[in-house]
Amino acid sequence: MKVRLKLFSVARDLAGFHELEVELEQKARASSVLDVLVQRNPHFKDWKPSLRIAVNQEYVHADHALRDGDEVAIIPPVSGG
Amino acid sequence: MKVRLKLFSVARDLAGFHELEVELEQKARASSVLDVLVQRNPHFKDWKPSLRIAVNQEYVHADHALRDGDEVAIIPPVSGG
Amino acid sequence: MISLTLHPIDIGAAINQVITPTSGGLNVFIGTTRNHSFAREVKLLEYEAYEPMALHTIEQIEREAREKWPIYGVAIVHRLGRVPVGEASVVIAVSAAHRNEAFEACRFLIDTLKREVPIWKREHFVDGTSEWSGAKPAKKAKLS
Amino acid sequence: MISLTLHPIDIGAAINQVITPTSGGLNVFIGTTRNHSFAREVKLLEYEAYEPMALHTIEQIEREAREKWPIYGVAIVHRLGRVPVGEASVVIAVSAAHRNEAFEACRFLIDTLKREVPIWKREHFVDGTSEWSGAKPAKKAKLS
Repeated sequence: MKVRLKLFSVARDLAGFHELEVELEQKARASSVLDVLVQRNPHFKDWKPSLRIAVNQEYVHADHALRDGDEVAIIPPVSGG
Repeated sequence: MKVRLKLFSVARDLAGFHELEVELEQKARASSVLDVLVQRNPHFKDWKPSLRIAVNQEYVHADHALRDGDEVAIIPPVSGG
Repeated sequence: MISLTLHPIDIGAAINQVITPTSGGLNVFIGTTRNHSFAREVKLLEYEAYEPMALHTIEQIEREAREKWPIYGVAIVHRLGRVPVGEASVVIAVSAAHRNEAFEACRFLIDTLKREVPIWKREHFVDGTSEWSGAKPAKKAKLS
Repeated sequence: MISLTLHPIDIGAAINQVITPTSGGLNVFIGTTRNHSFAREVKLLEYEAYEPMALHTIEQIEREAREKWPIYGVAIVHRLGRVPVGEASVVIAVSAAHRNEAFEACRFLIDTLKREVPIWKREHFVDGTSEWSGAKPAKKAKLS
């Protein structure tokens, strides 16, 4: 399946891109996109514990099952306000 | 001695005046002005427990010693804000 | 900035007064006239003050707040006279480096103002009657 | 009223939006850019958001606040892009019948916004450098 990956703030800087269409295996979980990012840049491994994942604009747990066409966002620690 | 008495809000309505120069005995206490008011209008007796007294614009206790020329204000329960 | 005014309060001006380059958070309390009081319809509120003592007491509570919290700017403006429904009777604005101090100091200031500052509110009801807010004698007085 | 804007926030408009004839108290929190961060001199802050999710998350926390407290009007405006020292990055205004609810709901809204809403702040320092606020990896990453 394909998901649309969106990165923000420090995650975008680390990855070097803001948006990317990613091909994942069937039965992929939210955490699968983090594995993809770690493969592309090993530094993501150190950030993993502080990154949250949102699917279709809702926070999800790492084991949330992804579906084809989902919008998956990597949310580094927020600092609005 | 003479003090300048000021009344506000419900105390003024009850007394029928806003300001009055009052002649008091030597060694008068802040509570003495309440006695004067009760003499003029017995209804003041029921209000006594909820009235505070300020001398020269500072809250004082009932036994505060007055001095000639003091400005003595009767402060009913406040309701600003 | 502490003031009593017979005119509508310029809320924006009070807020701008307290923003400093060192402040990161600002808390503002605004008291407005509402259209009811204990199920009775209110037309307007009318405030009177023992003015010099009110100013002096507000200065004291501002000083007290500054002793308790590291706050920067403080603006306290109270309106006197008639205040129609929907208009502000009091504005308190406090700035601090962080929001916690701004919130706590602002809350302290309005709570203390309402308890200590010699200002009184007369409620004018839609039915044409009016009375001093909360004015009840300790024992029930037979007011003529 | 919930909005994200690239322009200076009209604080007065946000406040006026939440005053209703039934409200007696209004609490407002305003976050402003301050000129230092951990002893470093700040020139400006730059905010970016995951905009649709930010709006959606702000709506959720407003709903949550309304479930917890009987509040009337709520305005939440967050500025994006560059915010110079002394200007507002966020304004939250809440009205209620009584001040306690207004204070508590406003505090809840800013605390929850800061924890949950996908908005990020980049600090631009006077020395010309810049960094994402509070961005540190769990283990120290060797960022090239």
